[in-house]
Amino acid sequence: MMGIVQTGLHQLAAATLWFPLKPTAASSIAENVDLLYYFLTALTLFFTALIFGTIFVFMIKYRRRTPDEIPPDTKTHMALELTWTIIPTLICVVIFVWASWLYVRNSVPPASATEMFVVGKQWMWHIQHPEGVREINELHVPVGTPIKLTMTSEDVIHDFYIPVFRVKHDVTPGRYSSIWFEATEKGTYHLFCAQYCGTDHAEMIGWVYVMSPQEYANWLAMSAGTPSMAQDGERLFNQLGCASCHAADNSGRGPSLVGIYGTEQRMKSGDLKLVDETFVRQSIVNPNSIALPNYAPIMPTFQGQVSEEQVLQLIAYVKSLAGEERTSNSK
Amino acid sequence: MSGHVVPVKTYLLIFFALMILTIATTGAAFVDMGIWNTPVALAIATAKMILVVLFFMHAKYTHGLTQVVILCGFFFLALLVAFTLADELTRHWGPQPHAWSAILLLARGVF
Amino acid sequence: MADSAVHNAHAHPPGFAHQFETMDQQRESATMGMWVFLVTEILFFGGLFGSYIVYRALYHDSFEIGSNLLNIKFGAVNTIVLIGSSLTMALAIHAAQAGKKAREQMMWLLLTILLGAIFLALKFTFEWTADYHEHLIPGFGFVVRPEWGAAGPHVPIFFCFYFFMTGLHATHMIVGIPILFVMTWMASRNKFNADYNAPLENTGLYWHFVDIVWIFLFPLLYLVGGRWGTH
Amino acid sequence: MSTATLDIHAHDAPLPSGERKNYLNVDHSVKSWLLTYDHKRIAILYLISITLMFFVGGLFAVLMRVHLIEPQGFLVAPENYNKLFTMHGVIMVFSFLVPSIPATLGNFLVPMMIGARDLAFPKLNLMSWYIYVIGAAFTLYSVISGGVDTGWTFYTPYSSSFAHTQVVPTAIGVFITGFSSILTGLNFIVTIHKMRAPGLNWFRLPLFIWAMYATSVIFILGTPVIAVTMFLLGLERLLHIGIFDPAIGGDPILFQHLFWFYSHPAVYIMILPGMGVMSELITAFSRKRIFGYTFVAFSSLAIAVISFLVWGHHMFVTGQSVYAGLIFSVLSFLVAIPSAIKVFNWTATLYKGSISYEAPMLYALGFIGLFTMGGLTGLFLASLATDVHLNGTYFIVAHFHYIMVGGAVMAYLGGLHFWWPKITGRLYPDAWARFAALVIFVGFNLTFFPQFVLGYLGMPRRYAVYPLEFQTLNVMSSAGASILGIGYLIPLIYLIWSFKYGPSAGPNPWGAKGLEWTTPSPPPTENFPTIPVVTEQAYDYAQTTGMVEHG
Repeated sequence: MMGIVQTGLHQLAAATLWFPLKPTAASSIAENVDLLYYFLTALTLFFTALIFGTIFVFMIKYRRRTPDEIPPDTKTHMALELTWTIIPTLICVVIFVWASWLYVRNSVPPASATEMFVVGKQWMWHIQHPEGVREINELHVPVGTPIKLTMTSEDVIHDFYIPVFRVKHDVTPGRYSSIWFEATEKGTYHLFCAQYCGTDHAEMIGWVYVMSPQEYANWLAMSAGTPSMAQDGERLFNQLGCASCHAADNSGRGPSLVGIYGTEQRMKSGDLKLVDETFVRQSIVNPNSIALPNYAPIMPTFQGQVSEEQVLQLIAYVKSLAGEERTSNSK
Repeated sequence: MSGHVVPVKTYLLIFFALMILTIATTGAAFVDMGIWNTPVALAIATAKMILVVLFFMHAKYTHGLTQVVILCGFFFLALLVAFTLADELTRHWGPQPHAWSAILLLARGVF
Repeated sequence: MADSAVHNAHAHPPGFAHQFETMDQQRESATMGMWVFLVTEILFFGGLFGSYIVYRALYHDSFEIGSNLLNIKFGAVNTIVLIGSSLTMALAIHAAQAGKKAREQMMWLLLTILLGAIFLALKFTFEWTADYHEHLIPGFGFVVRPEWGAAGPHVPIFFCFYFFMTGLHATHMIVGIPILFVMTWMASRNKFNADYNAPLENTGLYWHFVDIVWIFLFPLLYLVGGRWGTH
Repeated sequence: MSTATLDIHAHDAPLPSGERKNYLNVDHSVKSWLLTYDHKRIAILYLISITLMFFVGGLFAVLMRVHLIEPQGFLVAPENYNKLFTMHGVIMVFSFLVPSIPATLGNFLVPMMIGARDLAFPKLNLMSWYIYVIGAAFTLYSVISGGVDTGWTFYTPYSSSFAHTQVVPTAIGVFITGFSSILTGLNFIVTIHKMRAPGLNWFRLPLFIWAMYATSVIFILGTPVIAVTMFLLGLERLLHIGIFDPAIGGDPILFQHLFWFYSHPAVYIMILPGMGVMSELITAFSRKRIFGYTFVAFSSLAIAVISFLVWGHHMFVTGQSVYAGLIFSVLSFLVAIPSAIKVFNWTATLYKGSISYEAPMLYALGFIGLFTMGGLTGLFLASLATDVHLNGTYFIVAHFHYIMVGGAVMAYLGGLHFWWPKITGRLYPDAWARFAALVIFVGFNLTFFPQFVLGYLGMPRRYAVYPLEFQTLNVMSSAGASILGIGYLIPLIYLIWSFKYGPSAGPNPWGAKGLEWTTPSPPPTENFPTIPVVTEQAYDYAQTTGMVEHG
């Protein structure tokens, strides 16, 4: 591991002789974002040159020749005013449509994306793979596979930023946010916290290792025997005593959790609520806020007893219960 | 010179109107009108405000500029609230929202 | 100003400031200045109203529980008291504008002060004290009651807004009362008449504004809880 | 031009020394300064205090740039670096940029340009300065007592629950300073509405007045919201009641909404007055009427209104709703258009003019170029797709410094040089002034252009240490900052010198139009012996009859 870091550092040191003008584009969306960026750069250069150039020409051509020179009056030219109102408006519309289309397209992860989990806390990143492997300030991903990161924070607002993938999103306490990417270039890349989060904000950085699928499989195999996230979650589920109420056969004091993930559940108030990550998290840290029609509000809160990572493991377990249910239903 | 002098009778009338509206809004709080409770309460409050602004504060008798200033204040307050809610209430939407569910959500959320 | 004697072209009525050309200009400027100030006040309270609306949208049930815990009687009585003080304020200005004697202006002003003081006394000595004993003040031993159920954890947010908003409103009244005393003193010195009453008029605008804030606070805090279930 | 007559009245009798009486020499006592209601003297008081704050904030910037020469950090521990950028931001934004042009040049010029003896509320004006001083004192107190490290944006829950620094005094400082802005804005709005000289209708007003009016509108409507936000932040921090703390159900993003509802329009508070100064400088030094007066005038108001609708573009990656993001994005593009209109009109004003290159004009031309760049790079950040990559990086830092330093500070210096002879009655050495303008332009670009590249490469802002590959660009930026720092010191020296030793300026050294140039320099306390009557449009250089000859 240290070897890779050192090689990376050497490469970087070599690069500092001068400086690059563009970051590596290493994800499926990077080139598209860059294209818009170049368009905007060209636009900026064009108008800056236009304004500077015009001013320069006027400065020389119309310099004051005698101290008491009074130039003739120029009348306001309506057509000209309208031209330079309408043309920028049209340009802005084009950029807006382009940028928004790209943004909406880039922000929807493909259904097939592999889900990984990120917890930010002052001042490190905890990452867990679905297979259960955990990393700190490092993220190993296979090339060519869409990856969706589900992220939350233990404390303040952080921001998960991988420049070469052109992805970034705030990581906010109390809620889940997500980004997705599909790496296209193998290599070692920076991972930054981009939202100021306190003393060691600048140290909240790490490396993303993009590997070939084979290398990634090997890397996962190095930690073979690690329980998967769902297994971690199951262990916690038993340890914390959840299983005594949420029995799989619905015999406990609480509802069975088998098959509920991804469904809509009716609340006491009559509303339907989607059982998603936020819902499960909410029912663990603040069970009182979820009132079900046929169950007494007797569940204690687990806030402070489970870390955000453990909550994510429990979510993975609840998700896996839904998966089993679906497969058994289809049989 | 010193502007319009409003007769005392007008002030008393407005005061009684305000009293009646206060009693009405307090009473309305004990009647279940479904989602209409908050709109009714706010409508009565707005009516009271308009009476105070127009007569007690003499906005009815000042010239247009002052009225523009007042409306400006409320307009920008509306902007602050509307745009903040535009985020807060649509934040949990998926990528394809249904326009109608959005309006329902807004109505249920606010009232 | 040292040089105000410069514009000795016009005779100086009392209260006339050197930077103006006419008394009308001065009067209009003063009124407009006050209105512009009130616009900033609208936005000042507006930030709180906006946040209130957001949290009410998020925690609808908690806000209903919180609202029902407030004493509607005090709220209603205070509304009447405050609107009454607006009336007396308007009558004080009327007395000046109609050229009535200083004694009448002072009487209405003192009545306004009295009603304002009653409002504050009710608010602080009865309502807030009761809230304290019932452990309803966030940051000072707030207790979430089990009977609130699912909505319980967010009831403190309602009370935060209750105390912020009524506290800020009360602060405005506490600022207003000394100003009213100054006006009373000025009235006693025969400062105000049909031609010159801008300070009085502006004080009135401020006082009515404070009244309007309460006109909205009363329903938003006391009335939106759905009281029918509690009786 | 006005038909103001400058006949000397009896009260203008010269002082015993033989000098003409003016607002500066009428009374030299400290008390006469601290208790003055004269808008011109209050402008000087503001000028001194904001210059002080500028150099305090600038010192922090210098320390930051020195620190960033080395990737591991050269100077201070990370927690102190965090305090440096926070204090730099807080002081520069709230104590310098917001009051800079309005409270100094605006205070001095608004009554003079509209032919009034003073602002409508001189006592409020003095009060606003005292409030400013108290606010600045709180801010400086928080520096001395250990500093604050939340960033000038005070994002919750870091600022409310996690930071261990002087958040509350700083928040109080911002809260109080806000009220001084409100009073200034209120005063300007009423003055511009009610105290214009006879004949001076809205479309004869100098564009600086339009800009001041638009700025005042933002002061009035935006500042109360930042005040109440700071109030909530302070209470949250002291009592831990959970308005912004997600652990208790609060919403940290709501803080950002409230914060940016003011702080985005505040950016226009800083640049609109600069735009107003530009219109004055360009016309005076090309002796032309402004091209497209109504377009330039209304674009100021358009900016003021639209600026309240775009704050969400600071929050594209915070987890704000995608739909709100789309709305804010399209509105952000909308605000670019009035700015573009202004730039095109200024450029067109030069066409067939009679252009001379005294120092203020060099600042003005520098402004147009830098503002164009700053404005266009804003499009990168209004575009959702590119903002995702650039948000929170040095690209943002570069963009807003192009607007704030390249724009607002250049305009402020240009305006200060332009009206300095009016304010002090003295001329400064123009060669030095041109040299300083050049040094500042070069230093500025060298400092901030590399930061665009750094941002695109992905270097996040607010980093006390950074990866090695960013060093070259950081060193360039630091080198530029040292030039820029020197550039700012030069005017400080020769302006102070000229105040004492500069040659007498005369009422109108530039041959400029505008009521302020019809009075002697420095003006008498009451500005105009008789209130002028205005019969002509602004900047009417071509009509020779409008030229007022001064003896």
